[in-house]
Amino acid sequence: MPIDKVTTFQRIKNAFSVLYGNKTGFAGFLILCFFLFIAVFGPFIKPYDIMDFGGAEDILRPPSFEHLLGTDDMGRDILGGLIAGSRISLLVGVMATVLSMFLGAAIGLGAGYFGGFIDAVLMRLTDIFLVLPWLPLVLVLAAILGANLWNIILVIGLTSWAGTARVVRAQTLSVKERTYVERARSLGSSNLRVILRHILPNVFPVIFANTVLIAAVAILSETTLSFLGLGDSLNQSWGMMLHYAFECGAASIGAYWFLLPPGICVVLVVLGFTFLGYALDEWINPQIRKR
Amino acid sequence: MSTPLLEVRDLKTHFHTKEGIAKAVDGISFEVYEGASFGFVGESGCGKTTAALSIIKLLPENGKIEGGQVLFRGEDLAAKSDEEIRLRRWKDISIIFQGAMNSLNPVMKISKQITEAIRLHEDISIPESRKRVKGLFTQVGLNPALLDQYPHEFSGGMKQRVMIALALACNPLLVIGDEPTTALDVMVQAQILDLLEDLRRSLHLATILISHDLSVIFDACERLAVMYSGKIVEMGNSREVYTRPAHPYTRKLVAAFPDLELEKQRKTGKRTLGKSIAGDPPNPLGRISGCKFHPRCEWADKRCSEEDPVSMEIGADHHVFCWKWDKIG
Amino acid sequence: MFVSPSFRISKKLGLILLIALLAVSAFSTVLKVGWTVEPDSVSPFIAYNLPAAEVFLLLYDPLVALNDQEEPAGKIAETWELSEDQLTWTFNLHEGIRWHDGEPLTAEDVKFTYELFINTGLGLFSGFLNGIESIECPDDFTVMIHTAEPKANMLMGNTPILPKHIWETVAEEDLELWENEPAVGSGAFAFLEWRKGEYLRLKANADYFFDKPKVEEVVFILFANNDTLAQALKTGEISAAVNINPMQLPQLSQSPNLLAVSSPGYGFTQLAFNCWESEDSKGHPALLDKRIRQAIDWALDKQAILDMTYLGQGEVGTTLIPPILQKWHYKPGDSELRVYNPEKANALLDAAGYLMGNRKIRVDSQGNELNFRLYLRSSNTQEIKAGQMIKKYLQAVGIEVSIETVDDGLLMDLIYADAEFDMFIWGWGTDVDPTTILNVMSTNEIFGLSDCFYSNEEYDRLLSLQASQMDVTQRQETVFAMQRILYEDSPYAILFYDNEFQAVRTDLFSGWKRIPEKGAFFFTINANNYVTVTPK
Amino acid sequence: MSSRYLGNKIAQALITIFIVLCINFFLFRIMPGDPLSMLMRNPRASQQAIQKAKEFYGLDQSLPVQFGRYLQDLLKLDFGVSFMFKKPVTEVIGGKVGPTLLLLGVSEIMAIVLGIYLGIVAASHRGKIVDIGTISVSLLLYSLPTFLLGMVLILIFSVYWGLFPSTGMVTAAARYATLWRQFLDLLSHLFLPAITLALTLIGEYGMLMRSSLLEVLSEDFIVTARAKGLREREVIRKHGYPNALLPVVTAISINLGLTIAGAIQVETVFSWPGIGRLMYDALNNRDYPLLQGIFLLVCICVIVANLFSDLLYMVLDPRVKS
Repeated sequence: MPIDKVTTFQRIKNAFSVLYGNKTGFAGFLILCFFLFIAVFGPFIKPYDIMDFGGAEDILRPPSFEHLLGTDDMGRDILGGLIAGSRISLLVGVMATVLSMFLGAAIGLGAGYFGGFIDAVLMRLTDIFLVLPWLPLVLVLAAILGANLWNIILVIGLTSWAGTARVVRAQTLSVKERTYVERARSLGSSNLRVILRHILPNVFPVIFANTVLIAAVAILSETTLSFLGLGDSLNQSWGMMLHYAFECGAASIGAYWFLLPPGICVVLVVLGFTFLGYALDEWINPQIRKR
Repeated sequence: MSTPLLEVRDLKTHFHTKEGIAKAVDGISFEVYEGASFGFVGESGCGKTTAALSIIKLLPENGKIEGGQVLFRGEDLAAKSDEEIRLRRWKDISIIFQGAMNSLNPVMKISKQITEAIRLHEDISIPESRKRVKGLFTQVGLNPALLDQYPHEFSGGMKQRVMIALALACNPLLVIGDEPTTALDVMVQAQILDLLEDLRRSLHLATILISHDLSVIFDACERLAVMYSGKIVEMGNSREVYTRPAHPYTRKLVAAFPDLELEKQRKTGKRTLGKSIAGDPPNPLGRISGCKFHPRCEWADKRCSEEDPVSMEIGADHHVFCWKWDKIG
Repeated sequence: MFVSPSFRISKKLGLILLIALLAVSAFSTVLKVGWTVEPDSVSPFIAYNLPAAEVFLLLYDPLVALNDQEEPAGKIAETWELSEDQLTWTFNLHEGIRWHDGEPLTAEDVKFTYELFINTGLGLFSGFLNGIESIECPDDFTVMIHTAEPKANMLMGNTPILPKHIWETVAEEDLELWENEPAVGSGAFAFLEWRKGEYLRLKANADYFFDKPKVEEVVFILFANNDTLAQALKTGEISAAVNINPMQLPQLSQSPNLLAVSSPGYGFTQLAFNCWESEDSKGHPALLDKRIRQAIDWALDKQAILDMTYLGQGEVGTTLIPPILQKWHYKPGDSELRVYNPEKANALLDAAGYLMGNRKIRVDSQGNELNFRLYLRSSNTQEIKAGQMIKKYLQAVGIEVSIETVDDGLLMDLIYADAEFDMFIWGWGTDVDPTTILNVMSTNEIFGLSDCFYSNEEYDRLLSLQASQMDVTQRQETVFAMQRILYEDSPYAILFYDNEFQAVRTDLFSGWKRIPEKGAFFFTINANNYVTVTPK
Repeated sequence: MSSRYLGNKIAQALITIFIVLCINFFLFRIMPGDPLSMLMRNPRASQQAIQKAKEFYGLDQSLPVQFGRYLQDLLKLDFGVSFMFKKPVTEVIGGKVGPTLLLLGVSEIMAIVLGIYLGIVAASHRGKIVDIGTISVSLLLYSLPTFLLGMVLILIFSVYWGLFPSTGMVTAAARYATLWRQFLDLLSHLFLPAITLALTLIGEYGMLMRSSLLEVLSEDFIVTARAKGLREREVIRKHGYPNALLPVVTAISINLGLTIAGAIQVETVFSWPGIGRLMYDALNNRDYPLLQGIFLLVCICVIVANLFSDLLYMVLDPRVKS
């Protein structure tokens, strides 16, 4: 999913750039700011304790004045759960993205800069990761590592870097040929120094633009994993809320207030990242769009 | 001179973009005579291609002819419906695009691309149309055996010859060459220009060539128009304009080719890069009053920035649009 | 303008509706039962789960079955008598019973089956046959069973009688890999088809010797979750459902065509502690102190946990045998009973030498903290909920709990292979006879069935005593005493006896009966509902 | 020249498959828990029985030996015996391939036809309300987790309106008066899962076709075609589509990996008896041989699909041959 989706992203983005200009980017920015604000100040807005179970009479209450979005299957306030869940979902999204970006950038830079055998091996690896069906791989990895938050981050990060690596490699190849890089190399700067001082700053915009798009994918991935029961049951992300909603049969008993809010949050955040990603892309590096 | 085949009067073509209206062609007039060659020259973005495409209304969706007439053998093409124009395209007026790039459909055989045009306008059978294509191939110096190749199997020069063959497919009266030699190397460029010239003479074609390269136009066209920001700034006989450039812009263009010995260039195969002209070409959306060139013109005065210059005849078939042409040393 | 598109849409909807209607109009002489867990096998030597036991009740017959009142009633054995010394049982078999493949059922089959179970010790049923010394068949329809001691549960086991002519072809050491498909039995239903992960089809045994089923087929359909299960019941795609989600019970009860019941189940859910007193134990040593275990029991508000996990449908747990087994369930007296009381828990923990430390976690004199690993099965939402609540309650008394969710298989490994746990939650199902469940706690079962590695000599002694007590009152005393020991030692904190949630369609079938009176329709002590239920 | 291209692609695919084989084997060996405990439910199983089972499943050998045997068996198309079903893996998988192919096939076809159609409509109304609507819906579908879409559809079509069954592929163990009824039954069960999967794909294919067509329509040869005097419709049909479809064709084959992710979710939500659900069950039961078999099958399918798309590209695009 991450890999294929990135190209799809690119296409959707192109379409959007034609239509909406930077208004969508701004909208995405606002959406993300909203959720970021909630994630950071959540405890102040609405204190929430995942352990704060209600009594039997509190289970799955429809929305009311007391509980604006109703209660879940353990009598907890859903609005509070959403707010607390924003922290987990965003954390997973951001951390997995950072890991993915780090891997993708390192492999892309390495392959592009050193070329030859290293390039061949790294790109072969990248191709394999591009080809491997994503969800089966993630399911297996998550099962091996065990379901907790950090493992989920690890798994998503480990499986979503290939697209970035390719883009970064291509960019590195073009930057490498520039005269000042040539000069720095001929002056005997160490490889690491050349990469960090001369190449990375030029490749960075590409990495950065990709980052935001991967974040959307990471959040979708976390949601899917959680839903399939490979999530961290003790850290209630939106995906876990959906999982529990599914498990308790919220759909068939008509408890829409348990099912829809976390779903809508996921959709909004993914949209937010997509919008922002496209706008950043346009702003940082217009020629990426032409790719 | 004979009667004009094409007479364009005060043509205005505007592009409607989300940033505003771009007056790509802002009231130009010129004539092209039967069997004669005419050239447009100017920096990219000056509107020369738009001017040419406006003739057969081949404009992008947001482009529209806002005014003026395009009289082709006395008929006003600008006033005709899209459908009427469509039937006239290629049959009367065809275009040679920059064939070396992407003007041929990459997944269609060459023969198909040409017969498609022929059979669109003439009621002839496939074998007959193929026969015609073979003839055209010979005419443009291509081996007819290559008929069923795909475009990517051709070199740039060959593709350009294909484009010419395609342009001639329906025996048009007027052929427009939009940068037909750009992106080709100089040797091939010369061959193509020679081919065009030969064909023009033998088939009694009228041609309009468009190029940003002054040397190409001077060399290949009897008459020319220099365009700047949607307007013609100088027009006339090529030799006349070359020897006595009047508009400051033309002067700079000419001066940018200090070594304008075209023959020598051809022989050596070397291209002398012209000096670039100081300043940026104007923003097509900008609303410059008066002479469009005045912000870049060292001789401009108050009048230049307020009043549109009018056409001034300064020689036999030599017009200039400049208030100060005679003040410049 | 608005009329035509909406008209078109409604026409389309109509068509779709028609398709849907046509689709669900299946033959109602097929009894379709939805479940969410399927048998682990149809071989009685491999299967250990409850759905398998249910299927065995349909496929096979025991010598003696239980009637709706939990009393032994003849099945393969028409009559039986016990010798004066209470050591020899003589069963007189029905004549003319045939296996599903047409072969006659004889005393040799019974002897063969019992001996195979006894010799291999495999499966759910072999435990019931403990104490049998020898079996003889004086004629084709008489079986004599000799026991060393009187055998109290001789008639209670529902042990399926298997066809010798089939099973004798399987080498004993291959039994654990031999899947017994298609299973050949003598029961009211014969094996038809099993698509694992989808459904298990049984067809009525037309030559059945006893009451013939009124339906043509019974099909057990596996549902991936409770949700779709309930929906299928509502649409009539299935006629009965077991393992319903308690959340859906109120809604299902409202439907006029449905009869939904919440009835006491034959089982319990427990919080188990690692009680293994061995060098090799990887459990937390503090849990070897029964005061700590009791303190944990005091600290839990089980009613709240039951409310949250099963909407209060069930009963708060105390002892090992569920109250539905009225004869055997021991109800702790008021003086013994531990009801949610954090102060008592705190006092006990203090007494055990664990005082409240800086981090609000209790520590002993060496500074060892009271923190326990709690394993939960990721597949069981109810247990995860319970685990989270337990964490909260224990936190309140200064015990830290770190929860890990694992899949069923991993938990089995952690428990049975390595004793690598402090606490975990799961549950047991029980038989009508108490022996099996009591046996789980015996010292013999360490590295057998015992999941908490509990050992108590007195308990072990009473276990073998009760097995031979033919007098119900005496046996009851012993069984009570055993439960008292367990309650005192609390190797398990039994959380609750959760109810069975089942629902059936009354518009498609009639003749549903609850077994026993307040019990459920299926997964009861016998298979009578499958036989008596009549299509409308 | 083209055979070299082909050879190169096939070699790459083979290398990838080999690496997948290695990953496949070793990854599953480091999964936690002992597969035997799932295999032998009997906690009192004798040492002999355990030994016997180990031998039967080849678990008694060292890893390299197991790997060697694994490769050898694969060549004989022997994927081992499923722990869960205790049947050959090929047989187990074989029984589930049909439903998945049906689901994937129907939804892919729906998605391709509708997606491409939508893409064309959007592209030809560029910037208009139809276009904006298409893009917005596509983006929304993209942002919606597949399983959530499935649940919402169940909520609407099964729970509230009761129009379609929400589970299984057929009414379980139903008997039908006519073949036609059986077909209708299948159809009504197929409807929701196929729509769910198709919806997630339609947006992507639509966007793909739209941007591809727009890109092609901005190419010079389209201007040439117009200049020749072709009608706008003909321009798009004769010169637009053949070129615009190229990247779409590739993307659809490469997309298979993604579609499989969708299928796992859809099959879980709708209890569709296919490979996706089987994989999920196998995972929960730590059925290594089965998991390996499925994983390998899926990987090979994706790799072959990629190879196929390369070949198809070769056929469709004359430029690739040289």
